[in-house]
Amino acid sequence: MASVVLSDAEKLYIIHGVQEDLRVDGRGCEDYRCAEVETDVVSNTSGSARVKLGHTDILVGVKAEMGTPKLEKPDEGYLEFFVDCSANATPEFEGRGGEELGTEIASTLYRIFSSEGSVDLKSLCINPGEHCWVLYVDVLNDQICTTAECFNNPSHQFSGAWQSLIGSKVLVLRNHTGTFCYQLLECGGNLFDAISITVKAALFNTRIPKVRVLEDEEGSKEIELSDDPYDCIRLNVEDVPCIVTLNKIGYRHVVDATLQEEACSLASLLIAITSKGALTCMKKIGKGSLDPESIFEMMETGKKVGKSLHASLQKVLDEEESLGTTRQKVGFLG
Amino acid sequence: MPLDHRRLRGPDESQPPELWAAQPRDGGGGEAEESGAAPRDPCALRPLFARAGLLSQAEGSAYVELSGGTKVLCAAWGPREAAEPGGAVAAGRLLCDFRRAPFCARGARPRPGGAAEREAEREAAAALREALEPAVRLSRYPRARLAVSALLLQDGGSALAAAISAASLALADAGVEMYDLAVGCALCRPPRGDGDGDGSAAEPWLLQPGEAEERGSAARLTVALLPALNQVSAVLGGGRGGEPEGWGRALRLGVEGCQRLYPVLRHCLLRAARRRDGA
Amino acid sequence: VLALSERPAGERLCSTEEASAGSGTYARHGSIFASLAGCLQRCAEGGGLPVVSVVRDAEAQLLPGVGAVVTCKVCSINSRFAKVNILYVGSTPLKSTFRGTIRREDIRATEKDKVEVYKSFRPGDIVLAKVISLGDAQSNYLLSTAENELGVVVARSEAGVQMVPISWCEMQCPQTHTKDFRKVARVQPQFLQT
Amino acid sequence: MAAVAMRLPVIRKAVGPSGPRGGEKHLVVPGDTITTDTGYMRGHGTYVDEEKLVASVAGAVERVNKLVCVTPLKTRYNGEVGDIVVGRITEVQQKRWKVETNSRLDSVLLLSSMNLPGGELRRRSAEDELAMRDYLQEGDLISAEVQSVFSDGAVSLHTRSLKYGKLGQGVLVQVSPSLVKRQKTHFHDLPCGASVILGNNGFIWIYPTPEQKDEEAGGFTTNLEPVPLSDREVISRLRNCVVALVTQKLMLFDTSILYCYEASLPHQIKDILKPEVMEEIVLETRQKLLDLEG
Amino acid sequence: VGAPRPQRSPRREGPGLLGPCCGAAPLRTVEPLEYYRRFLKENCRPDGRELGEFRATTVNIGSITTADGSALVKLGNTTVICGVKAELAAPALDSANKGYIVPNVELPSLCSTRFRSGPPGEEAQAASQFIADVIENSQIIAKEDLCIADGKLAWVLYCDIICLDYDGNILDASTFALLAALKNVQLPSVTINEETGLSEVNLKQKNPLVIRKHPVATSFAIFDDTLLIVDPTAEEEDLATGTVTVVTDEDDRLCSVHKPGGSPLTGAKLQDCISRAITRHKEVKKLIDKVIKSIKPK
Repeated sequence: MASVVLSDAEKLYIIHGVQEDLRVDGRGCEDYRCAEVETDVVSNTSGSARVKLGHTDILVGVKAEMGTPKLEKPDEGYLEFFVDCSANATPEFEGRGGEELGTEIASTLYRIFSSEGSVDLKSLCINPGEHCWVLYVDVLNDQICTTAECFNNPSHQFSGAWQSLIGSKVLVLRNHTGTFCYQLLECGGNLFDAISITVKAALFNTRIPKVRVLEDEEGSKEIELSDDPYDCIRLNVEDVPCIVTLNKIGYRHVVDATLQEEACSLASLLIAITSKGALTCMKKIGKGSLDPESIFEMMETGKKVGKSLHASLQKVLDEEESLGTTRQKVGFLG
Repeated sequence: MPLDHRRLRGPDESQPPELWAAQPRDGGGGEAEESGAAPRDPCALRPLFARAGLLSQAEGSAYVELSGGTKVLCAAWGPREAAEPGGAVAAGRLLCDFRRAPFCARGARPRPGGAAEREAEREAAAALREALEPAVRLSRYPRARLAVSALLLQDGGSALAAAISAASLALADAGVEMYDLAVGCALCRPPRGDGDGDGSAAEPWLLQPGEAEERGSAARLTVALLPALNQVSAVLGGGRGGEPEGWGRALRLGVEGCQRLYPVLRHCLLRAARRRDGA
Repeated sequence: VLALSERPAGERLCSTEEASAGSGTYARHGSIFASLAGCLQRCAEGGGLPVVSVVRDAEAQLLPGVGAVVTCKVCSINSRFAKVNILYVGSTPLKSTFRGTIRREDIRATEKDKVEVYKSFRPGDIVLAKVISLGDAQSNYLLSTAENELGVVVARSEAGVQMVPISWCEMQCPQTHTKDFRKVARVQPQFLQT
Repeated sequence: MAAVAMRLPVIRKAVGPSGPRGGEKHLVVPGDTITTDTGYMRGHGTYVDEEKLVASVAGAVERVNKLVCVTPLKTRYNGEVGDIVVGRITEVQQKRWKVETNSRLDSVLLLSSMNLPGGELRRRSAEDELAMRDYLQEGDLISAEVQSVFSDGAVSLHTRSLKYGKLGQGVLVQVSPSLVKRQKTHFHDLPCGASVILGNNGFIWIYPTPEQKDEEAGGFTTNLEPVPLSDREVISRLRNCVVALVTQKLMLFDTSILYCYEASLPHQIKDILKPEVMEEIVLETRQKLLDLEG
Repeated sequence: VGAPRPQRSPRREGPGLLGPCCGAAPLRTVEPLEYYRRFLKENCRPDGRELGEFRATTVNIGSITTADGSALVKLGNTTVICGVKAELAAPALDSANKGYIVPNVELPSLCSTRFRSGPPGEEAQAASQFIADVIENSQIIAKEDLCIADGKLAWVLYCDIICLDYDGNILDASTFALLAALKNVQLPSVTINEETGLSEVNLKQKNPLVIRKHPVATSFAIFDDTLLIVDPTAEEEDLATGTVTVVTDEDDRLCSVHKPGGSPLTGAKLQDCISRAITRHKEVKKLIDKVIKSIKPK
């Protein structure tokens, strides 16, 4: 996990603050930072979203491609996750550490979003055993991506979909140099929650073209794509969960921890909660242990916070949709 | 897929005979009937057999077997010089490795070294480290690394939980200073026949499910407990959504299960210590 | 010293008011717990609280700590330091070696600026040394031989014969009678065996 | 009560980096020709190409007599002798500590450049060398002064004054060094009830005002008593004000921080970070500063 | 189940010159080769064995129920497990009437500190190749027996041999484990449905494999270019100047001689190895027959 090194006194200050329900940035233990959500930010994807949570900045793109269903589940489509924790976001991501974190997040996402009853995988099936939609979900952790060198760094690998996007960023940079003159060297924290919110928003935004299966006399099947680009199916994201990470700090726990707070937490509990308050996944992370009673408390908080998280997210998504094309896009450089 | 030159490869494709079984549906159904015929006590623990100190090359070792077939062997190595001096000086590092024998599961033999297999092993190794780290006094081993290797010989259900118990026994057997043993216990929630699980109070969680129960479950949970300190060192679970209260009950049941398993592990360690002293 | 029954790691032994935590134990929430599986010992000294500790007879796992006397083998030397492999901590063999460094200024207690590494150690020598620091991110264990009892205990001449110390800074080959410089340890009587 | 606020992003214009007497800056990007007049001397951030002086970094052109430099708009910290910095120990080495000060290269603090516990001035012994981690260890924060700058730009620090030394409880905010205004003193006990150290390197340290002056700095025993809630509120508010100011690119100095603090008082601490609130209070601050200029 | 040899209780102490040579470090860690030579001079080994003595050998069959056949072999401390999984595949084009046997030896990090986790290292690859050669040369199973329908369907026997405790001589232990596991294999009967052309498997009806030959490996370590010691431990293998492995079958025929480099061996010495291997074969065969018999009755 990306982390910062703090002095003992700084940690103590944070821990005492949590005890008094006043965190360093003035929040209470159960407050989220102000989040900004925008969808449809990358044009060449089936769906995309960008979420800024404090300084944690996540961009998710979903691409629907046709594939063959998995052997054990012939009547379902599936999701694939790719997480790029670029070294630009935090130096900790450099080298193998980033790769490891990337696969860890990807496997957690897989566990959460592919679990039964999250996304209706059956709706992704085109014809059983032969064709289905595969949703490739690319997660790009895009903190602090405003320096020219980071785009030109050949060692930095972006997955294919982002390549064009990077080019446009460099252009923007060239034209409005003045707008990027400062950089707040502060890192975000709470990667899991932010990613899950973005994934949900991107799935909400995803539009899959409608297809028809045509069968001729010999029984061979042909797939016909609808000509109308607006003729598409959308996913029902009602049961798609969001992750709420509860960091145990001192004797209490906080939600949406900053990187500094994460450094003070020995153990945290990651909970996936649906909008109805059902828990679909939980996992302890960190070097420390938790006493059973505090886990119960954390689950309660997680449910409560998770529900309002879903409510706020849905509100923003609906608001954005109602504004339609009248709203000016900010995009990923705003 | 890149060719693996380091292993002898058979034909490109092969299928387990179960796939071609005369009445595949029937075979599966018969099994379900078997487990369904005698509804088991959900709180029953499968007998656990544990033995520590049986390997010669490892500094500490343990073997845990759950009746029903799960067999895990673990080896532990005490402090060694950390490979890279640049790492944290203040505390030691715990390295975990988890391997699944190619013949450990029913059905198709996974290709060793295949991407899916590597991913599964990596995830299990990470879970093992999460569960053990709080139990080990790493601050006592500055500049050093401790290593644990687990090998799953046969997966009869609750494998990760058994591996956690075995690994903590192996560490204790190696003389590594620990705050407590980490005891693992698994649970699963069978799918409900009528209507989907809405998390009502009656929802039964089964302690230490067998392989068949695990395969058909709607949700699974693995808990690890440090019994003397009453601290939970690992919670890992997922599946079909349920009320947090339901999961809370499962957690309570799992913690209780760990506590019930603790005396067995404790006894096993003492026996090993006595054997060692006697030798 | 009173040996009681064996205890596994994690078992609560007593409260911190009754005793203080010794080796193989730790204190938490006012209680003392075992951190090793082994024999419980309670040792009362003077008027203070008795010390409880858990002792493992069989091959206890040791790490070289600051102040420990270690036996090591010299791997390489240069003008600034000698690199060694630590083989023993006290009289306990290590399961795997740890790397250590004896810097030039830590070879001897007096006339530090006149010390020359190659007149003190040669690769292959067996050296008794004391751990002075666990080192930092770049270096490993820092060792010192700046005591009379510390230094080379076994060295071979070019003829491959074990040499005999003839002074605190010289050793002689019994076969060829050539003399070689070493920082020789004053070997305690109990080790005097040939 | 759990509070989750989500919103759509809105394009916002920065209130503006132009300080009280800012005036229009001559901004260039790499490759821009600054001048074709050969009478100028080539300074930092420029190069000569076919008798033209060309910018090699994006930033503002500065002229000192004949010397032309481009000060990068976004930069790491370039140390100058006498600067006050706040830094974090990243490594304990033999006879020195490595310190992260947001420079391009790690800064160093030599064992000989610091006051030993108790402010003793004596020769450093071998014991001191082995006990270095007891004085300062990885992660510790210090305030220090730049003693010298090496030819490669690396900075050597010293803490040989009771003002400097290990920092205790408080909050660090990291900002761009170009937003910290150079002043006579960078240590301020603000009247609102907390103190700040405005490091020239952009590390801003906000901490409770110590009761006894000389004990806090330079000492090695840090006060680990819980900071009272009232002090915490002030510190958190100050922190958010600093974040608001730098987000809107206003220069940081005691008065700007204080004005911003006053402007923020009608809002709850956590609300300061909301974009519209930030904008509002920073505008107010700027107005006050302009009024002050008169 | 097994037939351990009577363990020689109190460990024989070495020749009386093993006092501490320096400070606290005894000879064994500082000068291990010298330490061994002093034993070998007295015609014995530090673990109390004579030079030609094997370690206690035990075998346990069928303990892994998820495999179609399995065996656990212990040779002193050295422990090896072999699990056989049978799957169905189309035969290779150039040998339409043959099935496959795919042996793989794994030396996981669990069995010794000398191995890292990750893909098989050199030693594991060499051991896999050795086992593959033994299978090929000894004709332990006729691959034709594994064919179900010519050119259409055949059995693949994946034989995964995993070392659990590495204390030398894994080739002997692996060969033995493979043989014992193959003897334990029960394959379901497969028929090809004439009408549909599809294969049908009857999991209820199972048949054992036909084991044509019983190859047994016997390994020797060569000390100081001349001295042969049998069934070396890991420490002995490290100090030895070479090793040689001889594989024979029940007809006293030589299946394989494996001598990976090291010091040269005279013809007479090799002959000596072969005759000792033949003797060893009889012991091992007796043990395996006894074990098979003991589990048959049920």
